[in-house]
Amino acid sequence: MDLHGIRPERALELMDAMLLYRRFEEKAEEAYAIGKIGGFCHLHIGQEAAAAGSILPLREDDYAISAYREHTQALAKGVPPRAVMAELFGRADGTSGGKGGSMHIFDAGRRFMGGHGIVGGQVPLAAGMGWSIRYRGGDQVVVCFMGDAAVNQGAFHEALNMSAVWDLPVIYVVENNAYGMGTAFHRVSRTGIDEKAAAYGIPTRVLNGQDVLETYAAFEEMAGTVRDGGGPLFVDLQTYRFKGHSMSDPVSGTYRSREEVEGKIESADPIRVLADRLREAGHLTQEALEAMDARAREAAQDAFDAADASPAPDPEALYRNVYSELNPDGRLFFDGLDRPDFAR
Amino acid sequence: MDLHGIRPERALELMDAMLLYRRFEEKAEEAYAIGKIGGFCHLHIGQEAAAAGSILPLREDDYAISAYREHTQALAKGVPPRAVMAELFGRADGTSGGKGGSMHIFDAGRRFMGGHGIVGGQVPLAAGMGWSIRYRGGDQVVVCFMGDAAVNQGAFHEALNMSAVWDLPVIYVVENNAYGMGTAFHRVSRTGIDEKAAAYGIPTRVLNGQDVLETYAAFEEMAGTVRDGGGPLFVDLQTYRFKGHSMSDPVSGTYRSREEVEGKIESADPIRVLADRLREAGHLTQEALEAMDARAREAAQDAFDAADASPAPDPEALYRNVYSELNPDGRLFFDGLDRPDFAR
Amino acid sequence: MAEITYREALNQALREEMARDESVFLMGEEVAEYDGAYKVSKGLLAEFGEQRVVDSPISELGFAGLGVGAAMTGLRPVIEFMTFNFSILALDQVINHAAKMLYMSDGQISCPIVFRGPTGAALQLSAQHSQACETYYVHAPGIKLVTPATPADAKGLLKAAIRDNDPVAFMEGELLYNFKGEVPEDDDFVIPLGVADVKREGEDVTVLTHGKMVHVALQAAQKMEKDGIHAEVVDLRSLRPLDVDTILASVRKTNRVVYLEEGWSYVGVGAQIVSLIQEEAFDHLDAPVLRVTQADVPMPYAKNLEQLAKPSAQRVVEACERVLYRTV
Amino acid sequence: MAEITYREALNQALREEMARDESVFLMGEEVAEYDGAYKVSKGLLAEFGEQRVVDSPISELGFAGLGVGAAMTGLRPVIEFMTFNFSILALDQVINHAAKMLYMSDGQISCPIVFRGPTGAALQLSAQHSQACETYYVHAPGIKLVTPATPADAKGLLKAAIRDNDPVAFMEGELLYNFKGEVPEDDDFVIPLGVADVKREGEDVTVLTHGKMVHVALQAAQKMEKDGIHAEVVDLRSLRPLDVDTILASVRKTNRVVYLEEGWSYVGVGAQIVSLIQEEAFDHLDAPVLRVTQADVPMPYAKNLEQLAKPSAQRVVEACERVLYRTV
Ligand SMILES: Cc1ncc(C[n+]2csc(CCOP(=O)(O)OP(=O)(O)O)c2C)c(N)n1
Ligand SMILES: Cc1ncc(C[n+]2csc(CCOP(=O)(O)OP(=O)(O)O)c2C)c(N)n1
Ligand SMILES: [Mg+2]
Ligand SMILES: [Mg+2]
Repeated sequence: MDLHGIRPERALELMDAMLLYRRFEEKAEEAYAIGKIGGFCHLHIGQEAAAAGSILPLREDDYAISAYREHTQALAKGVPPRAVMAELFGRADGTSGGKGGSMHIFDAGRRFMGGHGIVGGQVPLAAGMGWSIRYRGGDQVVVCFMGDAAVNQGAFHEALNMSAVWDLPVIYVVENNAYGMGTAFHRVSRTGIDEKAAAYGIPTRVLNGQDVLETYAAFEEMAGTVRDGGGPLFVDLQTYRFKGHSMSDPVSGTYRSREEVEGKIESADPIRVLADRLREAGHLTQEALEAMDARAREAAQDAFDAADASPAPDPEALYRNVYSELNPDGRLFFDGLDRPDFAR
Repeated sequence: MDLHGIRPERALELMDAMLLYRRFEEKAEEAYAIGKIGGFCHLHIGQEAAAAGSILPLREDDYAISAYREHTQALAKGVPPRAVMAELFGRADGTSGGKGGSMHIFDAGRRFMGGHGIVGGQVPLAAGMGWSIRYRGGDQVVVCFMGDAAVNQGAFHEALNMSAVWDLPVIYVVENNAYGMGTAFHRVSRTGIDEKAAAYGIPTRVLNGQDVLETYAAFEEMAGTVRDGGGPLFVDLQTYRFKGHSMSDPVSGTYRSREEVEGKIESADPIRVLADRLREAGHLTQEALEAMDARAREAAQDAFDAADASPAPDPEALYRNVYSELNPDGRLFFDGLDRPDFAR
Repeated sequence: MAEITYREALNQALREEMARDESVFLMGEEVAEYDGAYKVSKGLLAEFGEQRVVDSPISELGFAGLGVGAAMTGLRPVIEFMTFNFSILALDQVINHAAKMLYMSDGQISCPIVFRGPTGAALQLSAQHSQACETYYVHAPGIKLVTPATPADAKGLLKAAIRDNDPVAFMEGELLYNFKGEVPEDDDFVIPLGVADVKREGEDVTVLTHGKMVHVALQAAQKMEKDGIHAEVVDLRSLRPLDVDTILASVRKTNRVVYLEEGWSYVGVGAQIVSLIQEEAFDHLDAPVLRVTQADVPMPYAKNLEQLAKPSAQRVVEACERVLYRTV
Repeated sequence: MAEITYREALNQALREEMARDESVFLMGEEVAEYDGAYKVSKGLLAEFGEQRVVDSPISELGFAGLGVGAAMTGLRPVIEFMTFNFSILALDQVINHAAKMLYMSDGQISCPIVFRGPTGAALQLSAQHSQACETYYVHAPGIKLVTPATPADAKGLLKAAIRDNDPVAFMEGELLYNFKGEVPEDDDFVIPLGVADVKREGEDVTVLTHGKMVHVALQAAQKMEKDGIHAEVVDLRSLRPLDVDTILASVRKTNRVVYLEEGWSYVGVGAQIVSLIQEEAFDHLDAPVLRVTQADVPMPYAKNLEQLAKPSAQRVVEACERVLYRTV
């Protein structure tokens, strides 16, 4: 029984990862409902395979960067669930000490480079990270995630063109969940995502993003190609969003029917897809799966509890890290407000 | 002897037009050298066939819009040489009363919509003009000119995508002269201009822009297709700039050799190309050609004289047409300067 | 008069102007099938069809420019930015194209276009989604800027903006959409651009402000009332054209002024108004004009930090006390 | 000391900093093979190679963003905008990304990047090529803004900007590139950001200004000298950080102030400085602070109109006479 050449132990790790992402996001949903999380909160439920399959094949020193639907990608890059959840709560122990929130998860040490809220804005940034790698003669890879709607931003095109011209080591991944908010992609493009890199001569692959094994195997191979100097790659990673665009948006409505969503959840839940495969292959029993899931739920609950126990940021943090240093010679702040000494 | 199915009389009109453009631009060059024209001045010398072949097939109520290398395109759309030259001189009788200058020739009545200085900026504007036509159910066509370097601007991609999605009646024409200032196109793109509309599913044609007959025949046909609701088209119109990027830039240098330029002038001068064709076909004698050229020189000289005789703009024009009306209730200008009554 | 929300007022203005003038259309992200990210365009697709209520791709620069081109050829586009934060991507088309077209063509080509959407902060949307964009839109001549604070102003000013022959930036507020108020039912209820509105009369101190901060100013005025301070609240409503007469009249009356705005201080709108006041009413000022603005930091996500960063009625009161030399 | 042009001073600063620090590279349109549209990068390609001196496509938003991404990962990009007029296209990457990255990541990721090029008008370049862009770059916190007026300042400040750990907008002037002046040869000649320079001492009136207008201010001061008016000319040099002490010291000395700037008045830099002065030195002002700016119109092409639109020494003199109540 073929697992795309992936060892059963590794496949089980992928299952662990996806279960964690699912339970983590469900916790976030719960926390949002009771007001522990504010602002916009975009869940990745349904797209877990896209995160696990693309990031787990990477090296620690590879970079990942994304848009605002990035909680699970941060987890995949090794950011502790407690730190991510605390950031969603806006607490001192969050990845950005509570300053960034759901859309701006950063962990420089683990090379998770955010967490960006302007659609398409992260794409040129990723090209710049690829530029740094090439500039230093390194062999790291950058994986840049974006949604399908981002390909209609000029920044995407300018960045892909430069990446091709300069052979930058970046894998551009469109998490193609077929909708940008309430707009079906086919309503805002005459062609498919897979044609969007054609003008730059960047090799393109279409993958079933609900099949974590297919995705993992493909990214393992692509990371190798890019690492060996193959230049940029482009991926149409086909997936589906099971929840609303953000916590404040409906799951279905005029733009997609309840039937459509339920059908997808039936047929294309990445966790169920993998579970079935592993069961058929005899690598997973129902009991084992339940035990794994129990651990995932514990981890999510632990993240929730830790976040909830974390204090609000120190008011003094308000003026910290606007600038790297406070200028000795001139004034930097002009709001006329009293400031903690360090920021005078 | 085939003239791409174009009647000899029409072919001779194309010759008349190109001679006028050539002599007009040479006059501008002369005027710039003696300080009658200031600022940036981008000549179209060498690219005359691109203007004549693409615009003369159009109807009066079709629109043309361009970048800053647009003098001859304005002439092609019927703007009087005197008015264009006066604008280059910054005089009251110029198309914009001297306010626009070389980069901003406008003639709304003749539907020449500028004259724009931000590379790629005119492309979304053209889409909007196509939108207006479709909105009103008209059958006009918009021809939008840009340089090869403009395809690296995000605005180009965003506009082409929307044009395809909404079937806008626009012909996007890249005057591909192989260089953006001192940068050869192949240094800033891995693919050719002809691949730049692929991501939008817009039909693309590659034309020899030095052959006015080929260009004219193709645009006559394309305008018909677009008029009949065929949606947008894209053209890689291959041409060559015989002069420097602007009057302040060298004709050749590190970025292209003198030999290259001279070779092109030898082999691909659109006027010579057409003259040879007409002579072989027995439609043109040397005498006739010289007579036509003499008329073109006269027209250019006449434009120069008229422009030179035109007064500088009235100082009161400074505050005119910043806004359509002067607001009766509030203040619009904040410079604290004395203003003519109309602008108080 | 009927009491309706700010959202409904905008919706009425759009509906009435689209019914009145065939050349008006609405384009933006999610404005049609989704009824607008904030439901401002609710029902318009059903009423006017997809030719006139148009969902755009996420291409701010592109669809802003498309709108400008449509305006150059005689239509009256209303371009909705889901929020003005994203419109920074479109600024070249606004400033270098829309605002300059009439001048570069010396009057041949006008741009009757409205760019509208919410500006400024809502609740915990963090640094990239909480920006007040007035400064970016009002610095360059050739464009007008309107910032309604109430449902009536929203309706009357949007109708005026759509009928205006120049580009108009029309800045709303996410936190205002549910705000209710009395709005005249008259189909031709139009509020001319460039007329400020004294939202509250007072003689001791003038609080000048615009947009959603008007409500913060009114809260502050109420607080002060308890201490016997009678604050006048002047809502500029439109920042360009600017109702200088009303501003100066209030300054001459109270001789003490505070400018309250939502955004950053450095070259904020308040800086311009202060500069104008001290130039034109220097001898009428008994104290420096103080400004209450956002803290000079990108907007933080955490609730407590966001509250510290935003202007508050309390800070307005303190500023007023300072210009009244009442502080101990 | 050697007398060199402003262009050469910038070139030296780039060369020295690139030699000093491997992580510094220069990217922009025409900077390499063409030696820069204004020849600022002359010879750098030959010296440092195409990895560190890079011709970009005409993709302002893209290469500005690429620079930010490179800075986020430890390099020190110098991004040249052929002129800042075109950088409006890149503003989202500057304001929403570069300026906010350190804050959104709470100090994890800094952006040591310089955005440089000419700002403001040259000669007859018309509306889209003559814009002074200070306001767009200085409104948002998280970025610094420097505007050198002389070769020495250009060199010392560019070296400081490149060594700075925050994003710095560095605005030059086409009309300054050929301007000559004395420049220290010292390899470590660095002028700290946030230190203004009194370019001329005087006690009667203060002309505050920045960038190329410094020279207009000095001409005006000379003219006034003839009438016995001793004007002080203070060059702010950097607008953020801002040397408030030097500004206030001069105000306290002369009690009369004019702000001169190249760009538009509405929320121009001058508005902010005026607001600050009247707030912090109210009792030291004997007259309102007046401003001399570009006429409030898009820049016209015609020579006579352009001259009317630009600030002139004569207008500075008139403004000074008004604050001195010398006008008849
Ligand atoms: C430039 C910009 N425009 C608009 C928005 C508002 N917005 C946030 S997410 C979104 C839809 C993006 O869809 P997609 O790229 O497919 O990502 P998905 O949400 O499906 O993961 C929009 C319009 C934004 N954040 N940035
Ligand atoms: C957005 C923008 N960036 C840079 C410039 C400066 N510039 C003017 S023309 C030009 C080269 C354009 O080349 P191309 O598009 O091929 O047109 P061509 O000059 O060859 O006709 C550049 C870089 C500009 N005007 N606008
Ligand atoms: Mg999507
Ligand atoms: Mg070219």
